Amino acid sequence: MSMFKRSPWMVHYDGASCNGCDIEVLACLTPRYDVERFGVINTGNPKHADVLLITGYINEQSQPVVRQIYQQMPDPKVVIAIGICATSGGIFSECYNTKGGVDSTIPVDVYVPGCAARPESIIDGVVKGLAVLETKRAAWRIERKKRNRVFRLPFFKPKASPP
Amino acid sequence: MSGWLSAILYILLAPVAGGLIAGIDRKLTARMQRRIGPPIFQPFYDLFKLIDKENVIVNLYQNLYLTGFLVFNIVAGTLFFAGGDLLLVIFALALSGIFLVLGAASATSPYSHIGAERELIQMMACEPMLLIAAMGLYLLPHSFQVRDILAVDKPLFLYLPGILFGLLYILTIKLRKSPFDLSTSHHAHQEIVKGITTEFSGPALAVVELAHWYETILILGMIYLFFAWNPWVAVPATIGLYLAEILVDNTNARLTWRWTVTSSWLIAAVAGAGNLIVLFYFLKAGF
Amino acid sequence: METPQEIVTIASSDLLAKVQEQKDAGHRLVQICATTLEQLELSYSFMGKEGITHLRLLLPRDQPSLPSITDIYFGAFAYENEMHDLFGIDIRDIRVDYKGKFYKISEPAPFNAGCLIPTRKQPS
Amino acid sequence: MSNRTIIPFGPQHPVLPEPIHLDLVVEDERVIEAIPSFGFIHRGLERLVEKKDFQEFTFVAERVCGICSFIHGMGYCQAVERVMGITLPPRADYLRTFWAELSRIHSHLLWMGLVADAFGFENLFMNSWRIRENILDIVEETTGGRVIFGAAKIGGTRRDVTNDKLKEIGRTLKTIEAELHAITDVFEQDYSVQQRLRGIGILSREDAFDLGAVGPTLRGSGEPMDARCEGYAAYRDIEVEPIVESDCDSYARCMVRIREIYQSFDIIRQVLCRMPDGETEIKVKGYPNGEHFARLEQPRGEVLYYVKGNGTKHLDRFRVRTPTFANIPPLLKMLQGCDLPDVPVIVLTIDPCISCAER
Repeated sequence: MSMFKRSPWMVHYDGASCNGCDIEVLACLTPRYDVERFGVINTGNPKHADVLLITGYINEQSQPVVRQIYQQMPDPKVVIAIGICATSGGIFSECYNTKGGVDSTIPVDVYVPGCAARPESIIDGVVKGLAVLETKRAAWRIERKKRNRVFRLPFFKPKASPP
Repeated sequence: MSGWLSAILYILLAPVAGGLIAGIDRKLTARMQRRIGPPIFQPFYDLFKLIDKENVIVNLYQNLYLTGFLVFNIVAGTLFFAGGDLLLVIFALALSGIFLVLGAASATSPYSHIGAERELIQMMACEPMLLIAAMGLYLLPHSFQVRDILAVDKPLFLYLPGILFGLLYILTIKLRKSPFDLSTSHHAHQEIVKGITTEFSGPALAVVELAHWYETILILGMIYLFFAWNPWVAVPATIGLYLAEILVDNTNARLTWRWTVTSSWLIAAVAGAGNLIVLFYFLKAGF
Repeated sequence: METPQEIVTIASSDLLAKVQEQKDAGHRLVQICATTLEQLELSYSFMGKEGITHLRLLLPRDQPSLPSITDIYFGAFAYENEMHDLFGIDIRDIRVDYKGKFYKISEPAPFNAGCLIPTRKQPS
Repeated sequence: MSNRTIIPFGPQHPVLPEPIHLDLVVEDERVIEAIPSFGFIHRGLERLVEKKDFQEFTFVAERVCGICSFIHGMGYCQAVERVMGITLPPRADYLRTFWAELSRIHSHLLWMGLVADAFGFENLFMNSWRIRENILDIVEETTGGRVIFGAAKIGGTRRDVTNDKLKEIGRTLKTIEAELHAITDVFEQDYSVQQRLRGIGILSREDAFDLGAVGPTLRGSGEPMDARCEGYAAYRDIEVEPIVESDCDSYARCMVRIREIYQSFDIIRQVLCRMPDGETEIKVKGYPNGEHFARLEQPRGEVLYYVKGNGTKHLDRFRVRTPTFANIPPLLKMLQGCDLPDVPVIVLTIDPCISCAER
C-alpha cells in the first residue's frame, strides 16, 4: 500500500486570479477546515510537493512560471485547477491577456468549479486528486522498473535534475 | 555489555520513538491552534511516501553528504546510549550538522545557501553551551563517560540548574522550533522557503527526516542525564520539558539570527559558565 | 465632507511646469490615468487640502510622447510605466524605467491599438 | 566581508499567496536593492467595458480583487451613480456601509494572520483566521457569498437583510469582538512579535506623503487621511475619525489596522442602530454620460474609480487606482537596507493585494 493517499503535500500558485480562490485555499489550512487532518501540508516548495493547486487563468507572464513549477515537482504529481478561471478563464476569458485555463499550459487532473471556489469544494477536489495520484504512482513505478532493471537503493540512484 | 544492548536498541527503536514524538508534537501543536490535526502516525506516512517518490537530486555529492548526516547522527546517538564519551558525542553531532550544511550548500538554490549559512550560525550559537554542559556534567563524577554520569547518585539538575536552563534554550534551536526555526521550519511559511532542505526531495528528504528523529532522541537522552538519579522523576521531567518546548514553539514569533546568536551566547556565558564556576568552588570547598 | 474636484485643461507642452506648480503648492500625486478616445486623454490628479485637481491634456493616438514627471514626483514611475505598456505612450526619462517589461502582455499597447472605442457608434 | 547574491523572491513563494517577484540584491543578509517585477496577474479587465454593459460590469469590478471585492463593486456603482445622478434610498446606503465595514474587518483579520505567518507565529495565523471565519459566516448569511459578495448593483443593493437578522448579527458581533481581544493583545504585548515589528520598515511622514502612500501605510506614518471622511454612503451620518500612529514603523501600521478593526465594529453598531427602513434599490433608466472620479476607503487604503460614459450602454473608460498600486513606491523605499528576514514582514505591512494592483 502506498502512503500517497495519506500524505499529499501541496504547493499553491496563483496564476492570474482575483485572490478570491487564493484566500479560500489558505482558509483550507485554518481551524475551521483544517486539511492537515488528511495529512495535507502546504509546503510552498515545488520540490517537496505532490499536489499542485493553481488558481486563476494563465497569461503570458505566468506561463513559464507555471511550467517551471510543474517541472520541478518530482513524480508522481497531480495538478488541480481551482475555480472557474483556472478551468476556462471564467469572467476574464474575454480579456486580451488570457491564454486560457491551466490546461493550456500543463495537464490538469481535477477541476474544481466555483467563483470563488468554496473551501469544502477545494478539499473535495484534493481528495479526488488523491485517487488520480494513486493511479499515476502505479504507472510511474512500472516505468521506473523498466528503466532500471538492476536493483539499487532508490536513494543512491542519480537522475538528472530538470532544467 | 548492557551499554551495547541499549545502543542496539537505540539504533532500532529511535526512529520509531522519534517518529511518534514528531507525530504527537504535530497533534499537540494542532490542538493548541484549535485544529484537529493530523493522525499521530502522520510522520511515518510522510516518510514512507517520501521514500516512494522520485529522487530528483541536483548533484551527486548531495547524497553522500546526506548519508554522512544520517550516519554521524546515529554514531553520536550510539556512543551516547552505549555510555561512551560525552565530548565525542558532541563532536559527532557537530560533524553530522556540518554534513547537512555541505549537502545544502552543494545545491545551487540561493534559499538553500542561506539556509546553510543560517544552520552554521545556529551551530555556532549552540556549540559553546553544549561544551559547557559537558564540562558541568564532568564535575561531579570526574568523567566524561555517560555511564559514569548515569551512575552519580545525586540529582544533577539541582547542581546544574543554570546549565540545564542553557541546554533547554539551545534545545529549541536544535529541535528547529520557534523562535529559532531559522534555517528551516516545519511549515514553510518563511522568507527562505524551506531553507536548508529546499533542494532535497523524495528519498533525500526522507533521510533528513529520519536523521532528525535520531537527533531528537539523543537530545532527550541528554536532558534525561540531569535527572538520571531517579528514573521515576527523569522520565516525566524529560516529557514535561519537551511539552514546554512545544508550548514555546506555539507562543513565539521567529526571531532573527542576530538575536539568536547574542541571546544564546549570553545565556551560555551567564547561566552556563556562571553555574560552572559556582559549582567548581562549591565542590572545591569540599561539599 | 466631499473633497471638491476640478478638471484643468492644459497643453501637453506645459505639463512639467504645471506639475511643478502642484509640487510647490505641497500637493501630492494621486493618480495618472489615460483614456482612449479619438485622442488620448490624460488626467494627472493631485490632491491638496483644498481639493483634488485633475490636469487634463490631449495627445495624438499615433506615436504619443511625453516627458516623465518622476523627477518631480518619484512615485509616478509606476503609473508612467503602466501607461507606456498599456497605451504605448513613449514617456521619456522615467527614473525607474522597465522598458516595456512592467506588464508582459501578448499584444502591444492593448488599450490603444486594439481598442474598439472610436469605431463604436457615438451618441447623437 | 561582502558576499553579494541575488535572491529571487517569488513569484511562487509561500509567504505571499500572490505572485509578485522581487529580485533582492543581498549582501550577507542585508538587502541592498529590491527590484520588483509585475504583471503576473495582469488581466486587463478595465478593457472589458467594451464587452460587458455598464450594469454587468459590476461583477467584473467586484473581481478586481477577491479580498476587498465588495468595496470594488460598491465603488464602481458609486461612480456610475454619480455620473447618472442617482440618489440611493438610505437603506441601500446603510447596507452598503454595513458590508463594506464587514469586509474591512475580514480583510484586516486576514492581514493579521498573514503577517503572523510571515514572522513565523503559526498559532497567531490560525487563530486570526479562525475568527475571520465567524465574520465570513455573517457575510454568507446576508449575501450568499464568502469572498465575492455580489451584493452591490447600480441603483442599490441586490439583497435586503431583515431587521431581525440585523439584530442577531449585532449580538454575534459582540461575542466576536470579545474573542478578538485575546489575539490583538498578543500583537500589542508579545515580546517576540515586538522584536519583529518595532523599528522595521521605517517610512517617514514626508516620504509617505511624497511617494503617495495611502491607507494604513500613510496613517501609520502619522498622516491623518481617510477617504471615509468624504462622507459617501452612510458615512455622511457617521463620524469617522482617521486612526493615526506616529511611530512610522511596521508596528505602527499593525496598530493602525488593529484599531481600525475595533473602529469598524463601532461603525457597524451605529449602522445597525440607525438602519432606516424602506427600499433597497431604485430603477435605473438611461445610460451614463459624463465622467466622475469616486474616492473610497478600502481596507488597504484610498481607492479611486474613474468612470467615463458616452451615453451608450458601454462605458468609454473604467479605471481603478488601487491602494496597493499607490503603495509600491513607498514599499521600495522601505525595502532598501532592511534585513532579509524582514522582507516578508515589510512587504506585508503595506497589505499588498497584487491582483488589485495589476487588475
